Amino acid sequence: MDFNDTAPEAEYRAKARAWLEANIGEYREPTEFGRGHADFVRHSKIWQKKKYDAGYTGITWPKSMGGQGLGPMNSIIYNQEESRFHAPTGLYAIGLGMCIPTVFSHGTPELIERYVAKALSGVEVWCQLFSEPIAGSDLAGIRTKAVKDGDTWTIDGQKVWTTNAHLSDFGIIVCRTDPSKPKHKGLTMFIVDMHAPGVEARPLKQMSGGADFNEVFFTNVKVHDSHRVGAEGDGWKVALTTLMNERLAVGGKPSHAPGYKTLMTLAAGIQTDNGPAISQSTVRERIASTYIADEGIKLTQMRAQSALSRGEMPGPEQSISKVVVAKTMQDLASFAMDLNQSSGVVTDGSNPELNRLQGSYMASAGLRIAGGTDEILRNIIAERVLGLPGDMRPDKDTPYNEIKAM
Amino acid sequence: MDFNDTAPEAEYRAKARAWLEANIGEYREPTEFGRGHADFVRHSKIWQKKKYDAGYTGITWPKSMGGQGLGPMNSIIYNQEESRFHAPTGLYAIGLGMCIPTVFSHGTPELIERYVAKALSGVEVWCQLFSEPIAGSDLAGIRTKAVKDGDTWTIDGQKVWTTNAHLSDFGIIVCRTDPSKPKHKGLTMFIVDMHAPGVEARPLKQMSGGADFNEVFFTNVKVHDSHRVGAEGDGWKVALTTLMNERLAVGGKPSHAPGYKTLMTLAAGIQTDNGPAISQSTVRERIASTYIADEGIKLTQMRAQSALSRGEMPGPEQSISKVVVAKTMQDLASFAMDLNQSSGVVTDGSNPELNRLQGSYMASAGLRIAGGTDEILRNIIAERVLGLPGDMRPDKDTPYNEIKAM
Amino acid sequence: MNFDFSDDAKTMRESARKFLDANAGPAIARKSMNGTATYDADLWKAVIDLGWTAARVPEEFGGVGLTAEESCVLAEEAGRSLAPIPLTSVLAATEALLRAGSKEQQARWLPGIAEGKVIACVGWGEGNAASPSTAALTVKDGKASGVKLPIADLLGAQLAIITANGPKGVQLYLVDLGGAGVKTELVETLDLVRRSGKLTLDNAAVEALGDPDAYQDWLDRAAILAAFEALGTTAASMDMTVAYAKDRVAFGQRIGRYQGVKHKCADMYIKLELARAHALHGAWAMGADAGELRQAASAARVASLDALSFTAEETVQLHGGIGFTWESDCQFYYRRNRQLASALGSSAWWADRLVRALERRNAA
Amino acid sequence: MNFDFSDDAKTMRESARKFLDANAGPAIARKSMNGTATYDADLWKAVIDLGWTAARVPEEFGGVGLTAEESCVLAEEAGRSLAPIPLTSVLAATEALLRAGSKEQQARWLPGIAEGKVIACVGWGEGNAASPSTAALTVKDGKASGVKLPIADLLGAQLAIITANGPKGVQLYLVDLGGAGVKTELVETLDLVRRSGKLTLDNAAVEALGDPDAYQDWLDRAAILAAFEALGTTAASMDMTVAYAKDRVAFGQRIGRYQGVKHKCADMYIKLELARAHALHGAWAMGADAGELRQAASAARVASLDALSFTAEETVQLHGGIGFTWESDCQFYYRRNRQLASALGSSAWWADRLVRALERRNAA
Repeated sequence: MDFNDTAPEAEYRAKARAWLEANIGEYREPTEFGRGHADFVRHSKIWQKKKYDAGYTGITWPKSMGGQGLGPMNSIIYNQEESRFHAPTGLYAIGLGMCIPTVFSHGTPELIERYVAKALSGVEVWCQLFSEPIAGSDLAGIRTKAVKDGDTWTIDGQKVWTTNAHLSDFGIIVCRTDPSKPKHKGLTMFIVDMHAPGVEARPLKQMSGGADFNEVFFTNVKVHDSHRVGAEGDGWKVALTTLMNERLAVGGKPSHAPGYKTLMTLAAGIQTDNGPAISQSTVRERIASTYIADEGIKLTQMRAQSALSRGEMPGPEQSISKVVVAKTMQDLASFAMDLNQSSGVVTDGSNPELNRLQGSYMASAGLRIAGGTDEILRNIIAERVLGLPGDMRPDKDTPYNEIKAM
Repeated sequence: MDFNDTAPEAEYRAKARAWLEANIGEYREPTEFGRGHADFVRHSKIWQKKKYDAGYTGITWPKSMGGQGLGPMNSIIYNQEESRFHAPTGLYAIGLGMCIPTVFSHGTPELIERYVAKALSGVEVWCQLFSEPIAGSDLAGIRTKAVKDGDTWTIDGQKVWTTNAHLSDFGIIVCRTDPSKPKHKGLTMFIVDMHAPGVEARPLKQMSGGADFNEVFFTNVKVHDSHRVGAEGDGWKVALTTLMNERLAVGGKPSHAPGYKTLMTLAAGIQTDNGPAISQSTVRERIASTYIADEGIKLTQMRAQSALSRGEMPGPEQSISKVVVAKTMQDLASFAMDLNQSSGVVTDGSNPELNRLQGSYMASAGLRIAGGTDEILRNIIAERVLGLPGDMRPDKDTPYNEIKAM
Repeated sequence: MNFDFSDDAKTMRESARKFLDANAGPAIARKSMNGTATYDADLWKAVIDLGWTAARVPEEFGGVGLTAEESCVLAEEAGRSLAPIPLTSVLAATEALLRAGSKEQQARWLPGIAEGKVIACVGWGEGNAASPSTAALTVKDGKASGVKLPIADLLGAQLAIITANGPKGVQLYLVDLGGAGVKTELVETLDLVRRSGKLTLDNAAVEALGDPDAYQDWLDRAAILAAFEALGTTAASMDMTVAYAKDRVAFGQRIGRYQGVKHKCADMYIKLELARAHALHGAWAMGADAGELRQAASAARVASLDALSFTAEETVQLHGGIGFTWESDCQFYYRRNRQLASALGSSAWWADRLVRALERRNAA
Repeated sequence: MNFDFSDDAKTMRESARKFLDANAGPAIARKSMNGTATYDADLWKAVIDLGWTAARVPEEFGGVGLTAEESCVLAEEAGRSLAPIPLTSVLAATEALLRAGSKEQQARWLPGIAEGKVIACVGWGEGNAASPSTAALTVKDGKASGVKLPIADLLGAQLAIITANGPKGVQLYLVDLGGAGVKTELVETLDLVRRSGKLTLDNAAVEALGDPDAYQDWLDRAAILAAFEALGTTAASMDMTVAYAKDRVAFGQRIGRYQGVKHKCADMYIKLELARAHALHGAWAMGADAGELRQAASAARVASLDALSFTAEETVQLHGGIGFTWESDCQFYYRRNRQLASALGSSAWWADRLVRALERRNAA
């Protein structure tokens, strides 16, 4: 048992590190531009092109798709090395992590030819248009419709929780094309031009104050049938490919989120009626439980990486990640605010450590929902890992347009 | 707002107390005989007859049934006063609390004439035969059948969790009389003679080591149709009367169960690496949370009693009682055993305070199940108090003999 | 036994609920979020006209002379409706003047409070992690310098009742906010509806209000009022969640059918009713000047914060994505939860106070 | 990176599981409940013949010389199967001799352990609330008087390794259970399968095993072995519950369809896998003599007890009434849970140890 690279891994790491050292430039230090800012887009495109030219994009993709044809450990190693710096990478996470793999798994050769390389080299930005106000956890309940007339589809409806919609050039969208079929059967996936007439992306303000997502409205938007991905009615099956990729991507603790060390620092500086906070057993137990959750998830990820390094499939234990991380963040933040007594609620910037925890308290409420709620994730663990039967699904076989909620 | 008796309540209390002081005799001190012991039955019968003669049984029952026709506060007051001593009363709790009220609500005048007074005066002991191995939470799923031939029913099947079955003279039993009807519809209630041929009660040993309950086997047991309670097929409706009475009876913390004071005493005598256990914030928070749970339930019961005292119906808040009490007992016991480090598991009798907690740890696992599991009780609170919809019941309208489990 | 509010208090509760249902609630709270006013002046005027600020003030000082029970139900309804008015601050301050004030001090301040001319607020935090047991701000020769932060409803108030370290120990002091050397400014907090302020004293005149014992006694009473406020907020948050669970459909079922949802709603109710029992115990102890006051107040505070934090967090959770949007009302409960948790000493501090009270009773 | 057991350890795990599935499990545990024997002699003989007691013993002392990883997987499988044999005691004692013993001490005891002629057990509790940091039993001039209680697997053992307060502080001592002044007797505990004993020393000869540092070092290793045992017990308890939830029907559905049931099963799995990650970290730290040993061991202990207690309690609960009967196997997990929780210091004590380790690392 060890935590060391194998010889080929070490070699790849050295190569990646050398390239990064030589090319990282101004991203050696934290950058000033925030997500969504125009500068962020410009910098992202430049950096992505640099990586593309050097062969550090699509590391695990087949060479026929413009990828490097390497294993998942190479990708992990490159990302580890890259994350030591502050390069702008988030713009492509959805497109290259979810959309384009769906296109090259289910798209026609023409679509692959047209879109994959441009996405990989960062010229075109992609988003994923699945969730709707009426269809969150129950994604197959979507209502946005696409109606065919000759070779042209017309899309009408609304999507929501779309990351980077306003910065994207294209999106993959799931629409209902046959409401007389049961809900999972009448769906079809398309590629939609986000600059087409009738597409409108509006930022969606979150309760935390930020606006990381969009609502996207589609009014009479035309899509040629050649931009269909997969067969008519196969949209759910195609979407599952995308979602499988999402489940792999979602999970770990957000980088820079406060953890047990934050609490140790904070508690060392606080006096209670019964002595320093750090000496209180309640505080010490909270430090311990936070360590166990956060470090446990890190170690669990290392178990998965070890399997990948051996060329095996990781076990299902990865599925516990998000549900542990999000609730731990919320509980830690709440506990830490309590420790600060009256000032726990003050957000005036005078206590940066506390302010990070307050931010974490707001963000964690969203993290417990995004990418599968705590409840949905527990269902997934119980059903897919432990093999328990699914919830009753009274609407499963009913035509979509005849479903009555029970 | 006050915690005082009204004038009539105070008068009744004084009368009851005077009678008890004059008659309590040897039960002033704790008694030696355990539940189920023959001595216990003999003592119980003598004490019940004494109460009956003095007018302290059936306090809230109509006078026409041999009761006193008084309000619930009179009953509560008498019980409060009686519980200051150690009189043997448990033998009649089920019969007079659940069975006989069902008989006088749904039985024929002949049945009432025959059974009620003998039960009230303690001559005959009753048990309640509802649960089956296959039908616990889902009580309407019972399988024990009763088949009619002329005026005689023949009962075959098995009941379980029957308190005092081996000490009882009669029982009320729910049987399936028409398996072609949906599960709630084909049931009928009977009075069964527990000494009849074919009735066999076997003690059911619990994991805690005790045997407070029985399994009861019915083999070709004959019951005359005159001993039917309610109409054929109305068994579920009749059983609900019984269960409503059960819900009122179940709930509070078992008397003499360890509570926050036990933990305070224990913690005062234990040293940890960081000083006396009682000084540790984790211990103090556990004392606080136990106080909040246990005293909160007591205060909630007082809210209900206050409503009764005003002649009003108590609110639904009583329904939280058992689910709070049972889990609090389990958690307190577990915490206290931990505090004792290595000796937490030792049951050799050298530490009576700890031994009570260990006993509570075993008993609480049963208390979380008996009379409605934590899960069923949460369903009841959510559905009946908060008005949320019920779980899906795919078998609700299916004939019993065609039900397939999903 | 009559362990319940008096008929008068129940009548007051019904009429307050009816008025606030019509005139407050999340929509009114949302209006206050973006305004520059520190409270809703129209609503506050209406509340004064209804006599709520006068309810607890004795008749000799121009009030109605009602009991602590009426203050408790008003606090609960203010919490339920998220009303952006300084009502609970005024109720707590009134209680301080009643418990700790001299006749002269009462005569000076209570008539103005009753009439609605004086808004009074309460401050003990000092912007660090001070506990309610301590105060860095020290009074010498009737003058004080230092900072109290955050103080809910400070902006717009005329009177602040603060804790400070005086010659006899930590106790309450009166600060006339119009006096010399007194500065008030708005301070940002997680709660965007109920605004808090920073009070800076620069050799400002302060006046002792009672003694350290009176402070402790008042603190218990203030905790009971705060517990009722938290109960009201919890109930509103739970009600909104239950209504949503009855309505929202996923996978062909109303989500309230799923035990994952319904058991959480049941837990909200369980925690709420436990807290309500202790708060009611506190209301009785306040009225009866009972020896159980300390333990009832501590238990009410801990239980009500437990109910509120669980309910506010799971309210967002059970609403799913929509609950995390700015437009959803969930955020009001999520943010207010932190405001109430920090306003009068943390749950942990009160749990310790509860055990101290139990220890004292055991020793007695 | 290869953060996983070696192929050898995995092979050992598979064969141990296969053997114990066939030869141990709840039915065998039940047989031991009512017997007078303190362990199942047939099963123990088979285990010795399979070489499990020799696995970790170096070749020079008649063993196979395998690594700590093999001890970890054996402990896990012993826990999973509830095997009524003193295997985990012997593994922990072996580790003590390896870490703290002189060559002479190793030569004296390890060959017998390898061959199965010596059963060794481990005791630190003293029948009061002593923590692993302290010991009332004091050694002077190589002699000790006092009591150690409870000691799992004491009856039938030839060697006990106990903690006692020596001239240098608390450390390990060897006690030859055949020696003069040594008395052993059975003591009742909640665990009816794994029997514990009371060791009474009356001016008995004891022999120092290493020093206080070696004791601390060993304690971490013993905690890691115990964590694997707890993981195994947890997994068995969870598996039984999941199987029941797939089978049992209520209200027309298999109960595993209800989120009230399935989410609890998911929580069992979550806690189990978190604990497994830390235990594996511990197994690595044991093998690598890594500086992270203390924190890995502490985290593994706390996480594994959290997983076990939750799972054991909810195993009874989700089985409903049947789970509370004597005939059900649920009680084995419920009772063993308390045995493992008490055997080597409480979860709270280890949480504190974890934070001390983190503080030391931060200071460094």
